[in-house]
Amino acid sequence: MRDFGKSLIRFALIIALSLVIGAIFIMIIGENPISAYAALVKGAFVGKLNLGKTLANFTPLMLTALAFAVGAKGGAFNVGVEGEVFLGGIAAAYIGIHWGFLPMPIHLLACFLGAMIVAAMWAFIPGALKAYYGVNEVCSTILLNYVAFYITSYLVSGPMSAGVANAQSDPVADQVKLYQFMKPSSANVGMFIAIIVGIIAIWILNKTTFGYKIRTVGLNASHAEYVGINPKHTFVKTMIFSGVLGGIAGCIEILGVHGYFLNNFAANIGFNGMLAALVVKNNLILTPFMAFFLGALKSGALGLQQATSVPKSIVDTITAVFIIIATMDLLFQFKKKKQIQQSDEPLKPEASQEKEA
Amino acid sequence: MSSFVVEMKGINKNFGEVCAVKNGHIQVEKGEIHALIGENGAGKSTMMKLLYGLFPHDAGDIWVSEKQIKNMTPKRAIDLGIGMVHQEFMLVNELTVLENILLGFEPKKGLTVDFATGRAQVQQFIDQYGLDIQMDKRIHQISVGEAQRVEIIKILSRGAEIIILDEPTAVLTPQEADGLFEILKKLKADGKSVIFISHKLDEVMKISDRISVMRQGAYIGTVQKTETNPAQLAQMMIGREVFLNIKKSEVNSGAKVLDVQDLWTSGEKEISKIRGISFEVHEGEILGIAGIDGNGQSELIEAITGLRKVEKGKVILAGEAITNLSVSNIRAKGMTHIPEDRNKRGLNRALTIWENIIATHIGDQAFSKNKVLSLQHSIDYANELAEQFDIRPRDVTMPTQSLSGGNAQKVVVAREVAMNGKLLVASQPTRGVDIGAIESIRSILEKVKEQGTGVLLVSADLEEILSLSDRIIVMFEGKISGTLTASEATDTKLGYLMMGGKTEEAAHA
Amino acid sequence: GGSEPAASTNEGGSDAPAKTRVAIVFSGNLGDKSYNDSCYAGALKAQEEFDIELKTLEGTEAAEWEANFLAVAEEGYDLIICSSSNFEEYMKEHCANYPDTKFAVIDTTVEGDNIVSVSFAQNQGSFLAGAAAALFTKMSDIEGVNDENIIGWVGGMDIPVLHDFYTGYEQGAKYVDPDITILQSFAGTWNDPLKGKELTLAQYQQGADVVMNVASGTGTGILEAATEAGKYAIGVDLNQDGDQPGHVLTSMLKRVDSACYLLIQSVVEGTFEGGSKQYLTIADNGVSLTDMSVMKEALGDQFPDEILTKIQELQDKIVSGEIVVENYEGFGPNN
Amino acid sequence: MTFEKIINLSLIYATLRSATPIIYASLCAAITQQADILNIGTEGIMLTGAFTAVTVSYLTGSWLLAVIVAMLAGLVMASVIAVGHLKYGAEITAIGIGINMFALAFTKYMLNSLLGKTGSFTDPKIIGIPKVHLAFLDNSPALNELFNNWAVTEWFAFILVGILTFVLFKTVWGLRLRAVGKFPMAAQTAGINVTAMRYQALAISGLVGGLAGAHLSLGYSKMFTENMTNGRGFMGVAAMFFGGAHPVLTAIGCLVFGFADSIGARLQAYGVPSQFVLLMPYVVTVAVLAISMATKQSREARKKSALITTAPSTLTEKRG
Ligand SMILES: Nc1ncnc2c1ncn2[C@@H]1O[C@H](COP(=O)(O)OP(=O)(O)OP(=O)(O)O)[C@@H](O)[C@H]1O
Ligand SMILES: Nc1ncnc2c1ncn2[C@@H]1O[C@H](COP(=O)(O)OP(=O)(O)OP(=O)(O)O)[C@@H](O)[C@H]1O
Ligand SMILES: [Mg+2]
Ligand SMILES: [Mg+2]
Repeated sequence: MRDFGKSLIRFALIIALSLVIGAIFIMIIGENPISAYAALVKGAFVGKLNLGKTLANFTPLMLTALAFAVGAKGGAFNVGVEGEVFLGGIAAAYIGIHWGFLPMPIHLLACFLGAMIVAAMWAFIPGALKAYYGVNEVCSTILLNYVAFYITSYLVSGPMSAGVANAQSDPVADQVKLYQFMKPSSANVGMFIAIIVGIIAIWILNKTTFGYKIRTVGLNASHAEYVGINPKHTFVKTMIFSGVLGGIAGCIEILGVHGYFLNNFAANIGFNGMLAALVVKNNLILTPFMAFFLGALKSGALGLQQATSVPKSIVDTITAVFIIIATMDLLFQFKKKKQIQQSDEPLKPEASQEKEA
Repeated sequence: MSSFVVEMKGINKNFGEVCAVKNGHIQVEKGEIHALIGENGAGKSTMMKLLYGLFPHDAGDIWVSEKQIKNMTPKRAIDLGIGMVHQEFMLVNELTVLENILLGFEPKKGLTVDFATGRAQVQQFIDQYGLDIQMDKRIHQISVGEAQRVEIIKILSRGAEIIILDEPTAVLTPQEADGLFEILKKLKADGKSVIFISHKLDEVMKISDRISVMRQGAYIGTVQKTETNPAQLAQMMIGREVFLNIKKSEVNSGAKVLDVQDLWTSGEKEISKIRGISFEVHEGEILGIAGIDGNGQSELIEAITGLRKVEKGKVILAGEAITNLSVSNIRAKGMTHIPEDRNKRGLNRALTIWENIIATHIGDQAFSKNKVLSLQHSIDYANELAEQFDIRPRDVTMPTQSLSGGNAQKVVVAREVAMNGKLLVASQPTRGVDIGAIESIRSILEKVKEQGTGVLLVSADLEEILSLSDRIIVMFEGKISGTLTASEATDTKLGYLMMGGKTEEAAHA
Repeated sequence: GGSEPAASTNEGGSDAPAKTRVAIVFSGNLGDKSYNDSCYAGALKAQEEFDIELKTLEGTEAAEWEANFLAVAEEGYDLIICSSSNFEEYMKEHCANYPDTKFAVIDTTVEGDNIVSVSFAQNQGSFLAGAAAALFTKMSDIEGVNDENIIGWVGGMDIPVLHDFYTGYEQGAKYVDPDITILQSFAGTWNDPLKGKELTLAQYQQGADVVMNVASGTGTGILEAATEAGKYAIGVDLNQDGDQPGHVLTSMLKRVDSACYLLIQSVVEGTFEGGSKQYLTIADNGVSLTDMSVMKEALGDQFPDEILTKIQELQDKIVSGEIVVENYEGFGPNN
Repeated sequence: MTFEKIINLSLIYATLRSATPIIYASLCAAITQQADILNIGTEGIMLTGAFTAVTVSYLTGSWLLAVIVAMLAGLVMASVIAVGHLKYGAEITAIGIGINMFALAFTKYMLNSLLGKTGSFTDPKIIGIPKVHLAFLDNSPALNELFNNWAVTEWFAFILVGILTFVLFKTVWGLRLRAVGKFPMAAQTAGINVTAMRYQALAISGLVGGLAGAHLSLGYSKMFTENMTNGRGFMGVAAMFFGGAHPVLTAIGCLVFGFADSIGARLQAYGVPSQFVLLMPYVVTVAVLAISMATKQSREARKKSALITTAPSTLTEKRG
């Protein structure tokens, strides 16, 4: 509990520091930082539209962040969540458009399953390449993201094109569209699905034998092998698990937000999710909160752009400064510093350098 | 003021909550071999790391050559003539032996490393002390004994006058250990001071001049070698009497439990490839495998336990062929295994004691219903084992990385022994653990055997092999160089076979 | 419909007649030196003349487009100009909820009482560009022009509207020379000039000497490639003739700027006609080629004046209906 | 479609040309990787360098000064990563992504406020990195086509591969850096200041990243565009992993990609669906990597096999 309070204070200080730096930028361009920040907060939380935007941003980010974090627990640095979102999305769109003959609940389920399966198959590729040939997954997933993007891009400007001015698919059947509960924002019931999926994912990781295997392999693969857990299989399964989460994110975006597959819709969803997970060092419990924070920051930034004449580039700069400062764990680590000073009292007060033991 | 080359007074060191050293002392005279002994986790390594400046100490004074040193760093320590061979070798696997030796003190030719000069310098020390090493091999290609020699040359070439050796003999054969002692004597003769950490009391008695004892982070006392005996030392270390030489029970061997037939398997090095090995282990028997590290023992064990692909031949466990089955399958058929490296294989250091204990049970109904872990049952079970095997501290929710070596090893032993398998493969079961733990682990193995389980024991410690095994096979360059019964085996015979000699000749040795 | 007092959406209290408030939402960033900039230029011109309040919102991702669009809709602007077809779906979904706001969309058609849709016959403009390229590639006495009849075309993303451009370009080129070879590439992105440059250089390598740019931000690189390789390019949307002087043969103007200006004017003057759609053709001056004056200056005497006359001739034929320029599926006056 | 229009000499130069920016980026990532630091911030460092180079070149008319200042700008960005990661415990990839976001937004802001432009900036006053004209090649059409008129930085990319290989594997600093990357504790016990080495690696990485950006905006082109790196920094990171952080292998990875990319640029003109052509270089690179890893694996397996004796003499001799 005390720790929680400490980290809250730390977080508040980080925000304060970021705000000060941001304020300097804003004052340089001759705007009033107070009203700018008011616009930022308003843009993130005030009113149905703004709050809805934040929630709509949060939904896919939480899933992609968990997708990355789950991979990381199993020892995978999976940059490929973005590709999984794209392919999950296109699968959901295809089923949503063409399988309208199914009754509604089954049709909806089919969309989700299709997205999960396709995304899982996609994540299987780098997983298997790493497990069986030692191909570095950072390398393969960075490259495969482009492939996923071009595949979907081809589909929606070719075979699946709606024939309108944009590269996009036909709309999915109305029955599978997810109800948007904060109109006009696109926050939709997918958020609750995402939260449930997130809870299940965290539960799987912490409470099941599968999760145990993932964590064991991620922490020490040769130990895993020795106790009879096949690290290669588990690594591949971890990637598949990660892919499933990415696929669900894509499915929710398609069914809940857009209603059709829009070319390049997931640009940065995967990356920002990865960021959310990394900032909290893949802590599964903190990851959703970080995703929410990033989601709010994003809609707040839009609000700032909309309500003031602060240019978007400044808004984005401030956002980036926020993130950079938020990554720095040891900033404002008063507790630790004090302890060192105390214990070093009789001797030198030089900062500790006990890094690795 | 002090007249010692090294004096540490009132040293305290905490790692977070863990108190590693409290009120630690040591005083080393010039030109002596000073042994530092204590149980696992007594704080010996920590004391020495503080002396070497690897991390700052919380309280106390350090004097080196009559100068008080504050802000010690490794660089500073080296400049002061301190050299340390760490318990875990500080050698970079991917670099060559020569590169490792020169690292940090490279002779330069312009910007580049002057390897020629470096090589010549190193050769000087090789010649002076008769340390045989191959400078162009990479670390992962050389044996542990050789790696140790590399470490010693490394610190000598940096001009060390005060030499710290942290458990140098844990990984050596008796012959290699004797070689090391010769070197230490030469160093002493050259006026260098040596701090020598060991768990082996006979070694300590053999080599040291004075002995300091630590227990649970605290300094207990210093004695002259000539005024003490192993029993007293053990008492100082542990606080009670110990009995290392357990009585070997009668061989009561039954059916074949392991049958290895003409086994061939790959090797990390040319001499560790297994090329056609056959032997049997019976119920209620301990079969010891002796041999110099790196002659294929690790590969053989991996092949038997499913961790390495068998290229030719058969492994039969209690009548069932287990050749190239998956590890989980082999374990399901009754194989249990204490691996040689507890940190790499045996434990998941970041996980808790209970999570490590159930690692081999997660498929069992009792531990996971429908693939959901049963937390309460797992913890209960772990607590039970902790009690039974005396794992200290008795808190199974502690991460294993905060356990001392001996207790960490007990976690592995407990998990494997409690499986009640048909065969227990025990590889270096007491490496680097203190005598208290050695005592208990050896008696556990003895008990396992009495229950009728077959035990395959691999150890570089000949004393261990001799005191536990009913039969002994000796490995040399991936083959069996000889098989002996317990009654006919002696140190010298084994030593001879370990160097590749034939059995008949060994008989005459 | 008459002019609705803009004040109705403002907070009351002020006596002075409120300014007309106009918002433009972009799918992309300003500074593309083409489509978006053109739109913005028209708005600026209107701002100068009519004393309006102007707000522009940029966004690079779909989520931002929708959010920006909704934000200005909620804010109650008098006129919201959606700069591209990317806003089509959001307009279909939301415009009806803001009956007091006037919407306009460019490059696509959206039905609605408060919406004006403006599209361009880019195929007609491209027809002329294709014809110009086909004529120019024959002028092998001009430096950098070889004797092969090959021309090129580099697009941004492979999306339908670009195929409408290409259809016209191909038809125009083949009208001049049925045997001509046309190289077509897509960069797959709107904002990677270096990729555009590489693709263009590849086309030059393969014998093209004039390459048309339809690639927004990516196009900067296409034009740069022309200078670097000593070859020629054709600009798009805005007059890009001066960007790489002497290497941009002409530009196909798509008068988004005047469309934008006219839309604002219609609201200020109360002539905004909700529900209407406009298809601006060559005849309306919605699309055209530049007068090639920059090129003429650069080439001096070498400049082939016959190109200008030929282009004029073709333009007249299109206006008169003698030449019917085809559309890509889904485009044209009836879409 | 004529074969010689696709595969010809110009393809080789096109390959080198489109690979060069990625080679620089991958070297930027490789240096830190040798110290076991994954520099995802390559993209941002590079973008900052690109912007700085164009600005300085435009303002001063000196390409050399521009390149130097760009490298310093890269250094500044890398320093932020270094301090954040090494002093304040930031997750290295997280702060790297943060730097990328910052660079993207901040260069856009500076473009606007400093140069008064939006989107992109081209100007005749920007002095590009000069091209090297080797007069003696003029008479040989093939060599002329291949080697003439490379930008200085295109030549230098290959020189830099050599320099870094030398630095990493021959110099004192390189030896220490690799030790730090592989086993920091061992380096520390050898008296090496591990943290200082990591700072240095990031600093040099920043300089190289800045140079990468300068090449992009002054060598490969003569302009600055928002987000002009467009993923090239990430490709560099991928290539670094491709080559296991060895400069030469890493550069080979870039060339594989560049080659497939250049072939694609030529194929597309003949009506192959653009997306397939555009995704080809990525697939080819993954495939090449997978195949080379698989061969390496089987080679190593063979080396370890007991059934195949690689050095029969040592065994039999000793036994005899
Ligand atoms: N090396 C192998 N080659 C082929 N199949 C294998 C191999 N190892 C295991 N399998 C089989 O693959 C399946 C999955 O392997 P895994 O070891 O993960 O089993 P599991 O314990 O059932 O895993 P989970 O709990 O995730 O279902 C099992 O049916 C197992 O028998
Ligand atoms: N870096 C560290 N972080 C946390 N605890 C540590 C660290 N290093 C040592 N300890 C703890 O400090 C205590 C003393 O450890 P130390 O390594 O000095 O023991 P030791 O006497 O060398 O034991 P052994 O004989 O097993 O090597 C142990 O409880 C150990 O777990
Ligand atoms: Mg120790
Ligand atoms: Mg021609």
